Amino acid sequence: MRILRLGLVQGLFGGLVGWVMGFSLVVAMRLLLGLPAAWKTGVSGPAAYEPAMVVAAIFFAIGFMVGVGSMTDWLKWAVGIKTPFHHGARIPGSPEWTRYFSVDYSHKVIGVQYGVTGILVLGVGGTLAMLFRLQLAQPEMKFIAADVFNTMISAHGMIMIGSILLGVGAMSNYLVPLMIGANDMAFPRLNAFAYWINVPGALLLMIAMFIGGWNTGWTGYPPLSAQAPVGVQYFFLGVFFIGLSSILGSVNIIVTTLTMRSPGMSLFRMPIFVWAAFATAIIQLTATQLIGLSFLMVLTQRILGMGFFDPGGVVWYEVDKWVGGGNPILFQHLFWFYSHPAVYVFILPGLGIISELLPVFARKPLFGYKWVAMSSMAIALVGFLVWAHHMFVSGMSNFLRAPFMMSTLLVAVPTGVKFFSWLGTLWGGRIEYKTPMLFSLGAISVFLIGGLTGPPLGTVTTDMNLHDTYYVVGHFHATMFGGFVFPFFAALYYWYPKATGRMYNEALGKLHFWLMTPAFWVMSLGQIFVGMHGMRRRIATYEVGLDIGTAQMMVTIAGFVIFLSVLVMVLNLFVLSWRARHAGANPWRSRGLEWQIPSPMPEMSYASLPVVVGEPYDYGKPGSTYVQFAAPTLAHAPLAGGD
Amino acid sequence: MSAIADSYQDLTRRNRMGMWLFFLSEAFLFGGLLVARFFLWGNTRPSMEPTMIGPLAVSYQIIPLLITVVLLLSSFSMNRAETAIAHDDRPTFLRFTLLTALLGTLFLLGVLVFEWGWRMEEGNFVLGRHISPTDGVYGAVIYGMTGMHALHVLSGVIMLLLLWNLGRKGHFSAREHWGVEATAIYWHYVDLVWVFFYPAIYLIGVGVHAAAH
Amino acid sequence: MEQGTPKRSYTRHFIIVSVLVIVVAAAAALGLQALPKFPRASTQAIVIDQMFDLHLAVIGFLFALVMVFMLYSLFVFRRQKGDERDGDHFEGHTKLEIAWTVLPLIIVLIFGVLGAQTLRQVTAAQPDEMVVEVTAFSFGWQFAYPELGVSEATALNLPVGRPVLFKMKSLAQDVIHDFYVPEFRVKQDLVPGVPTQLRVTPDKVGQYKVRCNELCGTGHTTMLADVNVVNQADFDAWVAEQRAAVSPERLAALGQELHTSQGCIACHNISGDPGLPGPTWKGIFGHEVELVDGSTVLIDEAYIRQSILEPNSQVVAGFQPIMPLTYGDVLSDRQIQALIEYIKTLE
Amino acid sequence: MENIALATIILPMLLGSMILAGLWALTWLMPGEPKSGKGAELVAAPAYGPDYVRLSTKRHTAYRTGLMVLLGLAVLTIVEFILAPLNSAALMFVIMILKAAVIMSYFMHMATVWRNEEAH
Repeated sequence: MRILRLGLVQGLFGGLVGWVMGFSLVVAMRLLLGLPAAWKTGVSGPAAYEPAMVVAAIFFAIGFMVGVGSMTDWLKWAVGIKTPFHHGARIPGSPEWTRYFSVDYSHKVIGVQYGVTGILVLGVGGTLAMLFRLQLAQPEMKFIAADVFNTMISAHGMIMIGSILLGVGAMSNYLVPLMIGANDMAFPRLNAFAYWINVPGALLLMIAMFIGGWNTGWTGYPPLSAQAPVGVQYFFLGVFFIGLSSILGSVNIIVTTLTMRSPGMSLFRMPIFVWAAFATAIIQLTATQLIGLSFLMVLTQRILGMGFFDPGGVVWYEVDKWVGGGNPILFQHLFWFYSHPAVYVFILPGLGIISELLPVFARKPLFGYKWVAMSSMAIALVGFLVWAHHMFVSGMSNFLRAPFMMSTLLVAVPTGVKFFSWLGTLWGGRIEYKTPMLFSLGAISVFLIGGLTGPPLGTVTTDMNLHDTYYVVGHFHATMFGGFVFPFFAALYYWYPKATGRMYNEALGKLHFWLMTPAFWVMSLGQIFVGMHGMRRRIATYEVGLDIGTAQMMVTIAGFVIFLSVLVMVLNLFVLSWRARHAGANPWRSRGLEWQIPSPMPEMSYASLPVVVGEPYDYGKPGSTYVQFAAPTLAHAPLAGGD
Repeated sequence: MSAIADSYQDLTRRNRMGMWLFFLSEAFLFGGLLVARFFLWGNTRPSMEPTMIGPLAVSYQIIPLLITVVLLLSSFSMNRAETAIAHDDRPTFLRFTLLTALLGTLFLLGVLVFEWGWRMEEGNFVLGRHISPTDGVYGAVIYGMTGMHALHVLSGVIMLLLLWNLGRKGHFSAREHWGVEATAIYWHYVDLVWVFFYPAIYLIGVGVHAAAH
Repeated sequence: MEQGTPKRSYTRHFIIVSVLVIVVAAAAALGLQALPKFPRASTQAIVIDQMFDLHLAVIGFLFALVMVFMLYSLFVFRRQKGDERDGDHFEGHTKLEIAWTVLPLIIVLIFGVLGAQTLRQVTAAQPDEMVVEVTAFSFGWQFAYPELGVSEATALNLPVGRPVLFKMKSLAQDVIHDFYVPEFRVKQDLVPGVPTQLRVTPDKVGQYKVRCNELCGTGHTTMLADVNVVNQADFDAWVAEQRAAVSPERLAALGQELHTSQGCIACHNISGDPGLPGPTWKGIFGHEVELVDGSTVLIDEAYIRQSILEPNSQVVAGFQPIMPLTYGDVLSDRQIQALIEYIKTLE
Repeated sequence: MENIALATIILPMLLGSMILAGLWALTWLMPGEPKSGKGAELVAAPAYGPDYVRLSTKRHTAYRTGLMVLLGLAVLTIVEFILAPLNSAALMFVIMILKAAVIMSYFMHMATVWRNEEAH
């Protein structure tokens, strides 16, 4: 019974056991204290057992993590049993594929796990979008009830964010150690834990839809989320666990980047993607705590009655006034302190991928390497100072509006540096149009739409009109597609031959591109257009009188074309390519470290020590090399030189 | 193929960096709670009306002060334990580790029993001697802050007990005691958080009175 | 590594691209300005649309700049079949980098200043403002005109050309809503516990809709209210009609809501149980009570009004004079009347 | 009024005596210091962690540092408590940051994070 020995199966079993334990624990305690088993009277189903449901969900995650085996080593350490670190399959003799369904410490396996999970979750979120786009295709359609619609858009939002975080994790976990010449991450066990905690997180997000759903949008603003169905608790906890993954993963990325670079690889000789991943990790490490905290506060308000955001809870008396009522705006501050920088978490790795790929296919050095690297850091840092632009009309203090408008507009400057540097990289090159390059270029065009529609939202006066309309939806989807989806697909196509040793089908790749890019333009511009014509965000239907039916129909059709094109990619990469031709070690003639070793890569990527002797993107300079390999050795890789 | 043969020094350097990054991350969590406190309370705090401890009516201020002292002392004894193992003095290390865990438990009891006021009344557990979590933002923030901190103390105590057990079995030496160092800096970090929380909850601001209800 | 080629001359390319950028930018800017506009109906909308047009002009230019450069490079610098050479080797240009950092910075600063200026214009107090109190609840709107004695209007009627100050609130137990009339181009959240305000000067007669713009639950989509911008004569007629329509029942309902939203409930219950800092409201109307000074008084409309406006003048025996003195400023006449009507109903 | 009197006079005294008692107890628990000049031999092992950071620190010096830090923190806590009625959040923050700095630099050995321990 090989299947029963898979970590995933054992984890699900452990999760189930944990869930039942958590649920019975609360119910048993209530009964012991002489309270009725149900927490709330007058409601039936899960809502009546909300505290038990919450504790059960936490136990579910713990049970899953124990069951899957990602805590085994730590538990052994705690009682003094040494666990030697080893690469390769966990259970000797089991086939290669089982590694991907169990805890595995190799960063390459974990990267693939992240990526595949990300694509699966992307599929779920995309399917939801397709369903409610049908409802929005024509005015006054009624085939999805308002409550279900609200749950679907909320789920679409957060599930997509989860999928993007998984995709970001895939890219940084897979690529960073390879690009800096390390054999693995600094903390491989933590790395595995950070991946696996996503699974219960994503499962909770999906379960939430079926235990009453939640109608708050992905932002979960109280007081609405404090009154929403019990599904909102599973949404909070799901996000909480995915956030935990972000934090732990980013610790790993930062330490790996700082301590495990090859000899000779100074900070300014790192591939540009590593800079992007590093900047991303800084945001993830710090800001993520705040969304966890804000959701935890609503969670406790719901089950413990702690009135952080409940303005009705006035119970204290001071000199001549009543005080003690909660403030819903506090939540928005805490929430956006993460959720705005989070947007840069989503796009920075993608922009890094674009900067990484353009030089390879234009056969030219990256224009202004240091400026591009620093612009990533600048975006990350400025990103911490702009959160309140989501709150221009929220009723927050008036004097905060102008400073936050200023800081928001400042983001345009480093972003502009990136665009201009990409143009400089293309200028005078010998550009080759392979699928990854097409996706990079598509990303630039799409991200341009997203970027240029940003300043009107950052300016308070125009935002007073555009805030929470479909204009925002268009802007946001353009930045997400340009900043993440297109570059992620580019990265998939680009590193696919490296990871599998086989070449994908170029024609199907190009078909994917030519379906997706024009469709996306239509979708994005259509959303922006309807937003400027009275289409509010998050509404289940709209009146005939607004006269936007045609545009909406085009948006829906374009959405379906995008969905179809992604299916083409799945077909290409995951079905057809198993029989594809071998790719060779370096099909793109890249200078990157990872392209100098065989494909697919051996378990230990750098058995012989790479020594960096030149610049990473010196294409077109005769006689320049980036990396040389020392004699094969198993001695430990020394720490970074320089810096 | 064998593992990456990194030395204990390399690993410790990474571990240490990772630990501090984790602290940085947690700082944002606790910072967020402080922000919530100042956002919701402004320059007020719940006043500490006198309470009966045994036959004495004492200002309620004394309980947080006492548990603060306990935590401070535990930090000191943690430092002792760490210094001891760094000099290969295992008996002292074990004694002070246990003492630290004891003081940590005392702190937790201080929070649970005196500060939160868990007690039995007619066979039921009752919460909240001077303030309960449902008392508007004052109750919410106090329980939120002390609760989040107590959770970290609890995990610290568990780590200390594990550490003591390992030390008893002969683990750790002057050369290799990252486990001790990690627990120690974690424990001090928890103390550090309390350095900010204690004045924020109990000292800063004008006292506000609970309304009779 | 592959042999680099001798560097090409780019002067000709730059000239062609510059011309193309100018042409395309002009076309893009014109095209964007020519997009069909949503109708507008307030003076604030004019300012906001001007600001947006300015944004569109810059967007058009930048779009042209990036896309023309990119597409031109893609076409002109494409790799010929069989050409294995690398591109020209240049790593960067510091002066250029500084230029395209500093220039956008200046533009951004200008936009920041313009944004702040227009914000001041849009939010500035106007002379002769009419106050309209907006109350949002799940899932509907209610409007009151305290200066005109009109309350509980379900549609928003506004005289054209008259500046309006909306004082907005959502009920304490409710959720966040958002007041948005697309034709007015401005919006503002209504937050429980946090009063907000918004200024609009409607300048075009017509029928519009208030649309809730913050997800508020099941009824969010249909949380609409009519907006009628009418001329002064029609407005006066509407006011007269509304005034006639105020009934005690509607006032009592408002009073019930005020009981919670104004915090009365903290001290005055409606169940009749003792124990709160203030007297209960249940069954007191029309009865006599003893005051702290030993005299008795009949609880009638005048007494209740007096107790709200000057709480400490006639305190009922057994209670402390702790009621806040601020309710005279907080409550309108109509709201006080509403509380009286509500107390009357509590038998 | 009684509360204020209690807060400003009795409690600091109580706190002070508690800390002193605690210190005394800890000193009693402490192992004996090397009486003669033999202390130097005890230092042969690396004094702190694997990275020789405090190789030169003698054990009793390290103990004394810990004690001084405790005393300093205790004094700052008392100051905090006594000055609380001034109702100055800024002052409180200064003291908090001071205490935090002391803890981070002495108890948590923050400097070790940046130390490059390749020399061994």
